[in-house]
Amino acid sequence: MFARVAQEDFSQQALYDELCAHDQRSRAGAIVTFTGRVRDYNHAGAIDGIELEYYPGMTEQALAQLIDKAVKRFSLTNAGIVHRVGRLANHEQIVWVGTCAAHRQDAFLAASFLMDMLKQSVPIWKKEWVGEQAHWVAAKGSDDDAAMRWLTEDKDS
Amino acid sequence: MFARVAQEDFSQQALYDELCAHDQRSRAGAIVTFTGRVRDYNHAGAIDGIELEYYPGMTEQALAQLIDKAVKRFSLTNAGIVHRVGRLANHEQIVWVGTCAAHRQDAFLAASFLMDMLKQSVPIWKKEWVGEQAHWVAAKGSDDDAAMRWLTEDKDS
Amino acid sequence: MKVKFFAQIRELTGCDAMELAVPDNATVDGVREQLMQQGEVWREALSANVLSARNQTLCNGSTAVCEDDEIAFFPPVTGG
Amino acid sequence: MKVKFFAQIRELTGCDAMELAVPDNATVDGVREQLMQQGEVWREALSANVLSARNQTLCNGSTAVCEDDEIAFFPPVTGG
Repeated sequence: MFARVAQEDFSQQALYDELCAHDQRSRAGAIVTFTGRVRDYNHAGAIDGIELEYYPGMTEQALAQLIDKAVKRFSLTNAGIVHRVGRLANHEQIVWVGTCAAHRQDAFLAASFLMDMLKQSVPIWKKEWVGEQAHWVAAKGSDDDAAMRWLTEDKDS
Repeated sequence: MFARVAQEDFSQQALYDELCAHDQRSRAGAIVTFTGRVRDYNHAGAIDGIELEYYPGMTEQALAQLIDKAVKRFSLTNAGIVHRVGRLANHEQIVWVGTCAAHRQDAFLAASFLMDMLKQSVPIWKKEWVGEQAHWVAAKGSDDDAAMRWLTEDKDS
Repeated sequence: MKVKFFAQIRELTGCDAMELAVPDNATVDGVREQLMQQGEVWREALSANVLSARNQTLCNGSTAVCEDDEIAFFPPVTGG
Repeated sequence: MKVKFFAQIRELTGCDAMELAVPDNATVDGVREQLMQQGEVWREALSANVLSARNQTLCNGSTAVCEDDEIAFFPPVTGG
């Protein structure tokens, strides 16, 4: 399992290899990866990249706890997450999530879960640049709803 | 978009790069990949690899149609699929699916859809080897159920 | 017409493809019935849960076929 | 105690961290109230939808705090 905050870009192949090399039983039948990239627009028009602020110490810890939770909840054989911070240009990679499981449904659900919960519980804040101006992005209700889906299931069980 | 049948192994990085290079608008915010590998066991115990038979011509066509359907249904900016055939050892890569979309939910749903439908509608047949003996794998009811989820939604809409 | 067989059906019958003459107004089920006349092993191979394709597209038993078609019979698929 | 601020709150107040003396039996809401006394800009920054963490774990307003704690205030998160 790994959970990292990084300034520098990451390699798809290196992360995939790291995920599979530490797969608990080397027998995962299913591997899902999610990659988030900077979109070149927002609801109002074109943007010129973003900037991500984080809380050193707490952010790493929150990512690690999230991975731990996903591994237990979905019986994963491994999982990893890397989130970049700092200034990122349009189309750059922001976040990578990888999950290994015996069966595909668990791997898909766990990767969705990680992204939904990340967007609600990990201390990272996004600014969007337009020319020389930067504006903080407001939290989205749809992200709360996505996370609520998992939290509600928790209560039911 | 790409849909291929291959004897040889595939590279995660090469397929990811191919997917993103041909991304319609180069602006996909979300990329999901699924990789299926040979498990070293089945319900009865250990196995020694698998063998995949296909229908040259029809298999490629079925994969291409599936990709086309997923792109339309989930507003993808690109998608690809590669399925290996022939004899594969335990832990080898079998299948790769990749989806690009503006938003993560579409990318996740489309990748799930592709795998569920592939397991129901693409002419590929699997044998499992145990020592010198090989047995054809029976189609799973759970795979039918997974595909039915999408087909039922089709009818509703 | 060309008829192809895959997986268990190919193995049981020992045949991966054959040329078959079919009557006018034949259907996929008619072709299947005709093949099953060829012997016990054919009956066994084609009486189970069998899918069919006409010209490389999935079809059902009532689909009409003609001399130029490529028809295939195979078990439920198990890829992925 | 150490208090940290992030994102909009950090920018509005021009402060990323400070040392603060708090009374016995203080809570996170008490700390926030105390900070808001520092002026209009503090009131504005901390009266909106603000999350808090005690020793790098999310907490709510009624959480008790002590001198050795690290408390943080920040807006709803927007990573991913």
